[in-house]
Amino acid sequence: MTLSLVLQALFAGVTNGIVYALVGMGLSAIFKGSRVINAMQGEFAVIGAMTTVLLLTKAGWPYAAAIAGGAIAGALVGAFIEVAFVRFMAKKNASEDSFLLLTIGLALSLSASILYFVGRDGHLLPPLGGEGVLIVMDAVIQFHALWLIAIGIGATLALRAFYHRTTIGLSMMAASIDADGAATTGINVARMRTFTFVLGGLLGALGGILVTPLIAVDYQLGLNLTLKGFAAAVLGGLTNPLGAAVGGITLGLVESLAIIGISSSYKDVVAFSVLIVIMILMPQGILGRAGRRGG
Amino acid sequence: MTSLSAGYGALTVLRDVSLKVGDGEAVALVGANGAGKTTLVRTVCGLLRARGGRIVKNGSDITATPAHDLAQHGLAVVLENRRLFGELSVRENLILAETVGRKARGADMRFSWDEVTALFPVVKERMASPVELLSGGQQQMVAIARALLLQPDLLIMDEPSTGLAPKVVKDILLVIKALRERGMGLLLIEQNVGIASEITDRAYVMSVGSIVHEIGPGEWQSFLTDERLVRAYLG
Amino acid sequence: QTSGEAIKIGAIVSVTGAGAGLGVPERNGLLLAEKDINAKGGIKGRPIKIIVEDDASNPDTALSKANDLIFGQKVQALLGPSLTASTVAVGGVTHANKIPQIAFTGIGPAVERDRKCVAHVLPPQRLNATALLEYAKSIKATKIGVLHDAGYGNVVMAELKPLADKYGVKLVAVEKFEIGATDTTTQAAKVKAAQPEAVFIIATSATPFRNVKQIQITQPVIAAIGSSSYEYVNAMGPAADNIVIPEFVVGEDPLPHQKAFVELYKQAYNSTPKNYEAAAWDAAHIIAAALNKAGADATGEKLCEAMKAPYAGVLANYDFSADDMTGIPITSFVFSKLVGGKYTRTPFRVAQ
Amino acid sequence: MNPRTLLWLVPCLIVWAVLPFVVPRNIADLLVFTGIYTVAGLGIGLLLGHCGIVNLAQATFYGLGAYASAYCTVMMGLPSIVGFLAGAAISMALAYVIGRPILRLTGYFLALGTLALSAIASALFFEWDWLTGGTLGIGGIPKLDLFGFLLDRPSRYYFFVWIVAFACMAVAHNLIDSRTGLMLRAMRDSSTAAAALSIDLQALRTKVFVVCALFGSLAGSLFAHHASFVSTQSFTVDRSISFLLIPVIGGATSIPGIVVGALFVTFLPELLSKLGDIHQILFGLALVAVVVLMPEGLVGAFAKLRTRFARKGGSHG
Amino acid sequence: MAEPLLALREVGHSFGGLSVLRSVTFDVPEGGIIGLIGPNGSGKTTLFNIVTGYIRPLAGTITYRGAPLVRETIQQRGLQGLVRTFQTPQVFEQMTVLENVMVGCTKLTRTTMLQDLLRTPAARGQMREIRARAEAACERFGLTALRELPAASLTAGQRRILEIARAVIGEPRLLLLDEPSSGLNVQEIDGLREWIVRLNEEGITILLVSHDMGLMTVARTVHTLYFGEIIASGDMAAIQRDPRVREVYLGV
Ligand SMILES: Nc1ncnc2c1ncn2[C@@H]1O[C@H](COP(=O)(O)OP(=O)(O)OP(=O)(O)O)[C@@H](O)[C@H]1O
Ligand SMILES: Nc1ncnc2c1ncn2[C@@H]1O[C@H](COP(=O)(O)OP(=O)(O)OP(=O)(O)O)[C@@H](O)[C@H]1O
Ligand SMILES: [Mg+2]
Ligand SMILES: [Mg+2]
Repeated sequence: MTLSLVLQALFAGVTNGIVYALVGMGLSAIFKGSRVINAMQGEFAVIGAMTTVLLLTKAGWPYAAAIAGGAIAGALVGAFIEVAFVRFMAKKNASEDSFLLLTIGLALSLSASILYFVGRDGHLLPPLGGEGVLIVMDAVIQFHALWLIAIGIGATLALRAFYHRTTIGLSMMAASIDADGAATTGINVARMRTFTFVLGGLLGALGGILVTPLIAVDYQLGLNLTLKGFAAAVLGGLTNPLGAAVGGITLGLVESLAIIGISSSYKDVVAFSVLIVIMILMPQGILGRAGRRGG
Repeated sequence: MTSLSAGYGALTVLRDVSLKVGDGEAVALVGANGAGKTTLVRTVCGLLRARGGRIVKNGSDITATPAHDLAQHGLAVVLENRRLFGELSVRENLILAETVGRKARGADMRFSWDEVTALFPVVKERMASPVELLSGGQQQMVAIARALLLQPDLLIMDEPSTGLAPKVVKDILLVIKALRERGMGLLLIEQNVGIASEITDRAYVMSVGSIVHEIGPGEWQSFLTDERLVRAYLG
Repeated sequence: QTSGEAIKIGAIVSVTGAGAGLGVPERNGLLLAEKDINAKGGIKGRPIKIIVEDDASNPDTALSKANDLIFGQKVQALLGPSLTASTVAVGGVTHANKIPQIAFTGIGPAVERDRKCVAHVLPPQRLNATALLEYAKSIKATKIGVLHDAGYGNVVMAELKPLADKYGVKLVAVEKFEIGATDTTTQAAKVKAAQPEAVFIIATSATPFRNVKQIQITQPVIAAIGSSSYEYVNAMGPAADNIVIPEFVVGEDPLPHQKAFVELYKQAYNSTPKNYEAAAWDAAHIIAAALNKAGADATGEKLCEAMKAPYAGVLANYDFSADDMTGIPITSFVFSKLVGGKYTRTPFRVAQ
Repeated sequence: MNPRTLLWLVPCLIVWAVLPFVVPRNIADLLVFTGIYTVAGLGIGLLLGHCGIVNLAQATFYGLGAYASAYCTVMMGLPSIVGFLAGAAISMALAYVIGRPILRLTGYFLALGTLALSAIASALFFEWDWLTGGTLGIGGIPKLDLFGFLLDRPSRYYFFVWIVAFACMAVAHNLIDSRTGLMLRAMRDSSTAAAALSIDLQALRTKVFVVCALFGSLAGSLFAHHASFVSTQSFTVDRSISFLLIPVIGGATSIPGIVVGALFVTFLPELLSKLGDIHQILFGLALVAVVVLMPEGLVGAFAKLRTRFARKGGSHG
Repeated sequence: MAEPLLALREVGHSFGGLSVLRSVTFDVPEGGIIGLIGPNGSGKTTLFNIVTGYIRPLAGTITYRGAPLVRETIQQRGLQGLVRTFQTPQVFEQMTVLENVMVGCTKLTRTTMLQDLLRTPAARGQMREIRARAEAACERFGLTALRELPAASLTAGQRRILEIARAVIGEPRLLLLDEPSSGLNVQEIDGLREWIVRLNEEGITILLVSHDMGLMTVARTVHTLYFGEIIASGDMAAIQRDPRVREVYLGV
């Protein structure tokens, strides 16, 4: 095992980790603001990326405008899902399981719709910062991956500030923690939930757009991203976007180090075993906090 | 509020309840367990839809006003079980209320941040810790502080003395008295008639979903000493 | 110009799910063939009807669909399915009930050898592995790195390993990744670190191709037939250059016996066909030929016997008279190379 | 048994008994799958509805059962019953060993734990192809032979599968209705209070997890003998997710709900596939429709409708 | 003097720098009613959590029936007769009131999982016994009318009573009541006091936390916690006269 191989594994691990983190952050944002585990978070990424691809190639929009279009598409879909389904179900006091089923159903139909209407081709977007690569001791990392890492870190910090520094962020959390308490404190609970889904959709779509220069998007990408994002979010503590970032990078690194350290055949076995061990050692997630025990 | 009725599912809990709290007046609502007091509070503050009747505040009909708009009408409530945002810090809990209060009243704040936090020194000490880590009584104080920061002219409290040490109850009574002097109205739901009688002028007695007795101004003493009445309505 | 009751042929393909990349082109090929056969007078004047069902890439569903087609719709023969596992599953029913079947897969595990009436119109993995090695031999690469996925790749790999010795090839690095992996850079880096003379990629996705280029592996890349469709090439982006694929149909530059099919396909679908379209087309024609020989009402063993003959198809020169009914010779392979995202046919062919 | 129960039970039994003979073979085939999925779904339903545990690892136990049956019969030539028993034993042992540590987690952490388990198992099924046949699978699994009566077609196997399913339902029902069931539900509603009442949460969860694994493995063995073929595709994470749908769709706390859920996931795709390539979109939308319109599951919605009718009837009469 | 049922010696605890309990030492004699009062946040609930095993104390020892409690889990302590209620009532919301009470006495019987799965006569018999006991308890605590309601629809006061009924049915030796009176009205508190006395007469030792001085008079000895330290002990009358208690707690 050479040093450059280790370095390459680290690069790959961090890059993938940021991808998982971006999806995980969206998932944790939605969970934070609505207590819904969004099984279609990966689909937001696909929607964002696909819209950008189509706007860029079919409609001929400039890249920046297409990116904005993709992000808005994600946000709109998020808003639509809240207004059309979640709100209605929340009124009926639907259980957590049924929200999970809702998002699974939406994920299935969205991915099938993309297969049906857009086709099964994989698509790529041009990388930010050009096709260039950075070579460190024979290990290669694309400029775009560096951008991705920077943006990922920026987004994590921004999200954290948003939740704890802005009233609207606080209100979004409050509304999900105790709806009655929030309503009597003058917070419009339903609107906060819509904002939450808009935010989740936006984050998901941006994440999707950002990874598409590295990973070709196609109709099946969503589920894969959702699973990894879910692992990242839960590993980090679920209600903490910063945790999702840490969780994502941990997962990415464990995966790529398992490949060079053990064997690529057992990559998933090793990565998921490590995941289980981490959770058993830290049952609240890496950055999670234990609540008050007892009475 | 006139001939209000409400309930859960197939169950009708409130039947034709009418009561009135005057401007700056303090009124108590007492009654046995399960009489429907909490249900009444939830209906008034918009968490439960009224099935009949009207709720009017300062001349405007707020029967159908959603809960989150009631702060604009100067109504604040301390719910049973406090309903705080457990994972948020004490400060964040309070900031949320203050923002809404500021929006409702503009510069003309009745209760400033400093004033309210000074009322509960313990709360001030634990500003940064998540509310769920506080003890039951400490949380109750945060809940009251949060309601005050909404700048209400009518405060509804559902069993605020629950879990509070006698000294704190006394302190709160003092606070409420002070607030009343500044013109705030109060609807107090309280099991402990002793406490209720101390700070309210009038009271309604509720039993199985209806008002069964009214205690007029100055009648508290006679009510409390009348063993028969107390037993009939509260026992 | 056909008349009479239609001859019903069932088909199971994966139109949705993970195998959609195979099933959709196969369905196109089947429907085109149906039109073609009927336009040419059907089977002794009677039209054929191909009933196409989607198994959603799931062997359990394939099994239910087979039951439906065979017992519900009473088809005379079955075409498909698209995936090996489904083929094995469906084979259980067709074998037990003596229904002739032509699978769009290569022959798989040992049980299939007992199934005397299941023909295969795509090469078995052993043949795919041989084709890869033949090309490696032609460029004199003896140290080979392999990057393969856990599904398709695993199966080819199982055949490749024993063959490598015979070809005097050393597999210096064999790296695996899971189906649908979004990143295989680390595996690619391990292959690179082993300093191979050529790299085999056996996968059904574009990801490894992109990753190999990203970490700047400059050695020749040879891909197995599984990644030879246009959608992967699109998803490879700029990485789709200089990759060599042993396959059968290069639509841009077809062999003489393939021209007619390619033209017809282009007219019908406004796109260029590749291997799976051709395989399905061949399958439909093979069954038509057998019916023509054995009689339009022939079923079961009789029809099966009629299938056991050589057949010169678009994809390959099949010979089904062999016992296991996979009759593709290695000489039918052509080797294409991606140049600027387009397939070009290389002059190399394997000599007999 | 009171006469009113008999009144609807007898017709139900008659319908059940003649059904496989009157429907076409492919429907009988789907009915067999419904039975198999009911068995697998029962386990998840117990965990979800009565312990509040999301189990995303059922495909693992399903796979273990299936592979045990396949390996014992095809590779070792042993009688089928050995496969059933071996699958059950291995699954329960694994559930116990893995369950002890994993079940210390709660909520979504546990869901992720089981998901990880499923991912690990599915990777190992791929990897250990000497045992599982890998992607190509193991074919040629013999049909069950019951004292000389060969269950070689769906209409025969149907009875066997459903008798097993009914037995499992009875067992699950017993469990729910027992002291253990009481403790399970207490634990689901408030683990803090349950602990104070001396309920050993960890042990209880592990036990139910083991029962769930047993059901999963039984279903897997049944599946292997029905399809005659097993391969990794049938035991992936996707399958775990689709198993989870069964109790959620039907209503996790009710046993008939599991059957309804199983019917839903076996028959609906079949019906929808007649509508062409959009069938997967429609299936997703059908799931959405079910939860949006009936958040308490199909059976819950039905019960609600019945009480509403009953009340209407009452006010008239 | 006989050995105390529960003895706390120098028990101390802190949460990340916040010291909550400091060398708390007192005894709970068998058959007694001991009261615990103190301002909000003085550590009463934390003490309950420590005794019942939810929290491991950072210092000090707890002896129960002569043996130290160290590693025993919450469940094991429960089986030894330590039963508590919660400051915020914890009822099993989706279960009926009767079922809630039934859960309280599951620990008195033993069935194996296999017996339950197969519904053996033994399992059925035990279920019947549990139900009968629970029905009797409902009767006794006046919950019979509410029996079939889901606990989620109970009022605050009803939950309180349900919680007590559920605790008592498990035959505790030491019953720890955390503010059982909050949410109850004067009459109900009187009823509660009668129950406490009666339960005590039946041999249950009681450790009571309450802010209701009226109820507190049932306690023979009352300890006052202030910032995690016991500042005064004695009977209620003495405590009410204690100047420090008056200042920091009673506020007169
Ligand atoms: N969510 C609910 N669903 C159904 N019934 C309910 C619900 N909440 C309360 N009830 C019923 O409504 C009636 C009145 O309850 P309410 O909470 O208003 O009483 P309360 O006077 O506040 O009692 P307490 O003094 O104990 O708090 C009770 O009989 C109770 O069982
Ligand atoms: N898990 C925890 N993390 C941090 N601080 C905690 C935790 N649990 C309790 N505390 C703190 O410990 C102190 C004692 O809490 P406790 O609940 O024991 O008080 P109490 O005496 O029961 O008060 P009350 O009468 O209000 O119920 C409080 O200041 C509380 O904030
Ligand atoms: Mg109340
Ligand atoms: Mg306390």
